[in-house]
Amino acid sequence: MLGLEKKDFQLLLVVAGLTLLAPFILNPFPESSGMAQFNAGYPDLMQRFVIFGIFAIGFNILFGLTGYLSFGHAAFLGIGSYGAIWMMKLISLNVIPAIFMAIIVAGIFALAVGFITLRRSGIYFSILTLAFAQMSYALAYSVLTPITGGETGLQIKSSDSPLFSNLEEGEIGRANLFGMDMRASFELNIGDWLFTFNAGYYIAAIAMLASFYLAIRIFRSPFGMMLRAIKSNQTRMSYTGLNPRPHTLAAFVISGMYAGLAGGLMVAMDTQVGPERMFWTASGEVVLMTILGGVGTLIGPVLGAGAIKYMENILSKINKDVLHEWFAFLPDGLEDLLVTIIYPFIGKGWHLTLGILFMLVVIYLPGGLVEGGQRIARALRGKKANDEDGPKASTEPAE
Amino acid sequence: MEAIILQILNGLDKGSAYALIALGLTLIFGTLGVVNFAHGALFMIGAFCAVTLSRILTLSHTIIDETKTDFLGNPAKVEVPYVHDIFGVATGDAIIDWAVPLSILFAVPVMMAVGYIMERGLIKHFYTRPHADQILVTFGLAIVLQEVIKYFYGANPIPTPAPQAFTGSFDFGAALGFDPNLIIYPYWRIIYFVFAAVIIGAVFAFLQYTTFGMVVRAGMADRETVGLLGINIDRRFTIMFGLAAAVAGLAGVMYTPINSPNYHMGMDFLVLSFVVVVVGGMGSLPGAVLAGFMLGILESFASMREVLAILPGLNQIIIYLVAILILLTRPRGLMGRKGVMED
Amino acid sequence: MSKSNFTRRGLLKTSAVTGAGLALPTIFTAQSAHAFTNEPTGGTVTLGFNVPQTGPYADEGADELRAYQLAVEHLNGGGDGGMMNTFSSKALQGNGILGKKVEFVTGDTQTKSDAARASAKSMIEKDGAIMITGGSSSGVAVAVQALCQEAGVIFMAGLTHSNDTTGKDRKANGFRHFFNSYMSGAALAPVLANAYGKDRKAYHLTADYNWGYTTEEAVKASTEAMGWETVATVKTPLTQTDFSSYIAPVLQSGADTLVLNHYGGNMVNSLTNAVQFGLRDKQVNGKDFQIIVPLYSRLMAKGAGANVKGIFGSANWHWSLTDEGSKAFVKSFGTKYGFPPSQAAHTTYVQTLLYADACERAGSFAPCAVAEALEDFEFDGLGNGKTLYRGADHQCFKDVLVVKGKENPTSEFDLLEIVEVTPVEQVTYAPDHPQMGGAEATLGSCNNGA
Amino acid sequence: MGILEVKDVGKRFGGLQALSDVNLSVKENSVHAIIGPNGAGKSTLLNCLVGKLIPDTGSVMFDGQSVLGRTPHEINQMGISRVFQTPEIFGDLSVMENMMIPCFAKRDGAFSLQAIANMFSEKDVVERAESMLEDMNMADKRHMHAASMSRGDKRRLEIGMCLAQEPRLLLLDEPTAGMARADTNNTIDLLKQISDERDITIAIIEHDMHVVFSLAQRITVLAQGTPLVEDDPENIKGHPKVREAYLGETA
Repeated sequence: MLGLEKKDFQLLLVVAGLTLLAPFILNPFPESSGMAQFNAGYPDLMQRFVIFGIFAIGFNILFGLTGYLSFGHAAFLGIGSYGAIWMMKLISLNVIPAIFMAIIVAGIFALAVGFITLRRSGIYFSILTLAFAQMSYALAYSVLTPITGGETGLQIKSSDSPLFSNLEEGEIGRANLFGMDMRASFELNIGDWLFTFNAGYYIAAIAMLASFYLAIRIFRSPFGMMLRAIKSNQTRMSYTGLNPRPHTLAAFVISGMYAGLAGGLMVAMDTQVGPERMFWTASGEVVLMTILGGVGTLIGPVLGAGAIKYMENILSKINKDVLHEWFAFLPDGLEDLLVTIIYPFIGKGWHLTLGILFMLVVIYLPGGLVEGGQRIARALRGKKANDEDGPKASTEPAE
Repeated sequence: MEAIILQILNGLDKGSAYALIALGLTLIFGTLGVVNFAHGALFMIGAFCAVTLSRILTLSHTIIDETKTDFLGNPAKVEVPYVHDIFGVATGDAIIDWAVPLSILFAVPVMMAVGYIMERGLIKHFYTRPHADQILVTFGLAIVLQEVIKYFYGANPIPTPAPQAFTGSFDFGAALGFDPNLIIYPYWRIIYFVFAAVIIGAVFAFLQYTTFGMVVRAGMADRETVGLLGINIDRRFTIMFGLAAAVAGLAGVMYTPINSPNYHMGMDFLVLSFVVVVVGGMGSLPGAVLAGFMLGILESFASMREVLAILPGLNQIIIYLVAILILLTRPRGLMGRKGVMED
Repeated sequence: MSKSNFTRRGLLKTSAVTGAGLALPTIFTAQSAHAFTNEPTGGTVTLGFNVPQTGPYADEGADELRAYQLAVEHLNGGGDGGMMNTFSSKALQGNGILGKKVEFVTGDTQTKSDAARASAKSMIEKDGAIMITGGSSSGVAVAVQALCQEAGVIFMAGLTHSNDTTGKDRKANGFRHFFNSYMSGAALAPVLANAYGKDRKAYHLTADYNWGYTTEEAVKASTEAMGWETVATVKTPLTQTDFSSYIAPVLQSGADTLVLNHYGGNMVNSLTNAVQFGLRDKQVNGKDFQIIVPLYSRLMAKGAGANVKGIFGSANWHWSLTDEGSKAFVKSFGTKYGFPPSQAAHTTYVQTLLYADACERAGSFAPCAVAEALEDFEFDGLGNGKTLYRGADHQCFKDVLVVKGKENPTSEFDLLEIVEVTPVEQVTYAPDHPQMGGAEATLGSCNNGA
Repeated sequence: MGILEVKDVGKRFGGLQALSDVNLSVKENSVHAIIGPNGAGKSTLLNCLVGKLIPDTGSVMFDGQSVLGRTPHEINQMGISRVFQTPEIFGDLSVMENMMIPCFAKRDGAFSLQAIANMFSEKDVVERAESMLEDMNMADKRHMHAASMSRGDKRRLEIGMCLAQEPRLLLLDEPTAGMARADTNNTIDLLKQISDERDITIAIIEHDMHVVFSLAQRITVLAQGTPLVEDDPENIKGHPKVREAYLGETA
């Protein structure tokens, strides 16, 4: 189906199902229960899940297949965002041209950066990409302020009147898709549950499904095979008459364009860009997402992105009062004790939980969350790992 | 001329901080083959050793002073450090004043212990794992360490001044025959530079002239062979990790009077020190030191307003720009060996 | 599991169809049931407190959060009422806002505009917050203010000092109580001229981003108007930690005054470095060398320790103020938490009260109605004397404090002393002042959202 | 005029003259062996032929075109394939994938955007790779993880990968080094079969005289970076200079 093998097609269907039904899946708890704090089915976070999913999928095409660890990928996301917002400010508030602009700008920048950085490999490549990203960040924050807005970034203002728009005087333009506002939502109230279906989310979700589909095609294609061959043995690659560098460069540019798409979608969903989107910690974040989920697997990066964004947005919002409410049914002493124990890990301590999670995953699940899932599935099936699984897992990227 | 001499001094000073951290990173990478993203955190913990010691020295009991009032109009509580009770006010104040230098004695065993626990408890299990795993697990550890420090000490920088005797600055200009006040340099920064030079020299001498060091150097070059010779290289590597942790920690202790320590100072230094290590060439100790000083000096020159007038924003990117240029002309950094972390 | 009324949806539930089965889908648009974004329909109203909880400004964020909690307590009739007793407007009854109990949600801005917007959006979309407030930097304030404008909720800025927030980036739904770079310059210049003379050569080190630019511009303009000469201005990267290479050449330039247009960690480090270099012991042009820090905060002073002694700067508010409002606030804050509040705490507390009061006076939570009630509102009793929330740019105009690092602090909170209270007239400017974005700057029209 | 002409090649590493005045002519469709004691410069010479090293002096012509200054993949695309001392294969890929890659390289060249577009039409490549695996008697191993095979199989796969490109010159660097006798004989048989059945020139660097004399039609002896003799195998066997070079080394 769609040029995919059965297993891959099933995976695509599962991902499509999860993505399209996300408003239900992410809001499992009734609104009035204390657990509602853990609901993630509101538009902004759902959008972030899929957007960072795209970013991580793209990063994985480079890192997972070729083994080249870019430590400056956030620069492409940021530059894509700047491209998109300028498109909206000047040309049209429609998100389609803005997103295309983001992909193109990021692609061109990736081509230039990749052309230079791919002369080196290993950690030397990582540091070169880091250097380019940090320079982009530092310049966007300071001397490029006229173009980037500096610290305060760029937003659409009432004084912006794009070429193709019919805004009234003083009206602040909004991102739309042929007139449909990205923030338009349809809310479904079932008993104590409330589900939000947001236009922007579904556009981003479709973009992610398309990206995911393309990623499967790349992974399974001879081109993907070439990239894995580069990771496996560059010497043999050269002595087989293949030039590794343009192959890697192509992967780098594709990966940069994925980042640009993510950046463009971020602007489409939320019309604002700031330079810290390009800071090295943002680049580090996508590395962490990919490794956390499972490098070289198809679904891993999406899971990793979801896990990190969930913690950042849900865990950080739990404060002491919320904890006290949760444990209010306990005797006072026990309640206070529990709150005291848990409090350092939530709210302002969410970084601590994140750090501990990384360590646990790397120590016990070197294959990331995907490996965790596989182990659970295997345990459920009651089957022991047979020998065949070992080499196969690394030959063919697992789902 | 004066401006240039001054910036060379600045560069040496900055460079010694970079070189010290890069040296520790390279020691760990070269001996253990581990990319330690938690190295910045060790630097930070070192700095907090100084904070902790000065907190210990200023441990106080409160007495109510009826003659004064606090901001709410209640009788004021006055904190009296125990050292005042024990040694008297003058000696007690002198001890508190000397908290930072005293912290060196305090930090060495603490850092060795931290290094030992880290190596035995965590790093040991990652020798054979891919570099990406090492980076992630040590990065996770760095986050955990800095959050723990933040939990106990807060996010705000904590002033940790040098002893009174070292405040003020030395007038190089007057000494060299220029007009006074043109080339001045703080005493503590001069001490920091000398300290860094001594540490760097000591590490090199240790590796060069002791049997232990020779074995470790051999292990750096070819771990398997040394293992085959029946030498317990692992135990030595543990000691090396402790040593590297101590170097990072001491660099942190001595840095506290220069900039008030805060919980994220390690992260701030981490990226820069990695750039330094890579520019120097992965695994090369002299390379790390050389690159540290070189980037320190270049950074200082790029911050001169005469330079910025021509190239605005150069100070923002100089280190990265130089790193790119060096890596493009010298594939493995200044003194890197072939095949180290190239795949 | 205990019941929580934290979310809007929880509130919605009360009006939702009871009984089993599928309720009819509802689409929220401006024309439907709700007149404006997150209109509270139950017995409570939710405010969103968006402060830095991680990153370098986490301590400042924690202090803001303390003040918010205190404000909520007072609004709901708890505690001693604090500034509600001294506030010139008596609309607040201590029974919540418009009879609805005040609840709040918190989020982490991380001092990054993306994260701050994500957190604010989650409060608006998930928790049904009707007002967002907080923040500890101008980048975040401008980003979140723009978001609130789009979403149709009110934004009550926390600590943001850049001119841009109510200058070129001003928004109809955003309000700032905190003072700004222009006011710092205008308040400082006469005091400096008085203390250090009119014949000074100043050397500026400026953080290389928007806030730094506006502060440098403001201080430069107002000191030059007093007769000072600006020898040089040098931009320093935000990520700089060691400022030695910027400070060392200062003496060579012939300058006798150093202005540090730095905030937070930058200021702590640059000031520490400058003092280390012994600049303050030097004599240049026959005058004692001086250092100036245009914007002070207590946490910065704490970070820089003894280095701040005798150094001039400006502040929005200080707990040692003796007006009735300030005293009442310091008393209730100090009683609850055991130490005096910072200026960030003060501004966030006041912003919450002002918002609640505006809702009461407007008789509505609708953002446009609240905005109208706040515009050109004159009040007193919240510290800083008589204050005007100017309608043209949504900036508060009030007295500004010129402060100095205290020589003999009695506690870790007693680091600054007030040198002069600069009257409001002296720091007032025209809404279309060139430093404020000129004639082009516009608030746009207010947005009720939904 | 041979297919490979090496003229006056010299190469110096610092103070060491690794090669000097090397002249060599490999006749088309022959099997030519290059032998010599350790350190004679055999591998250096090989590296000069495939573009890994650039000689300081002299010229290397392949089929009338100079190879000097070209990168390894360009030289490979001219028709020179190389088999390494330790088999260089794509260990993380399956055997079938290993075989497909040279087939792609043959079809689409070193790299082109067209090649990426072509990635959706792989049928002909798959067929070709399958038939190559048949030829190599490895069809049953096609789904195996290449790194998990025995050394002999790896060698066989590597040779198969080289042949899949239909090279005109196949360079082998000690192909039987470290192999058991049985594997060595298998390899000899395989190479014999290749040289008999295909239009191909084989140049082989070898230590093992058993291999050399089983295969070679012409032998060049290298010592201290210079060719001593070039002759037919039967003349080499008793050649005094050769004996001296080898005995000198062993003594």
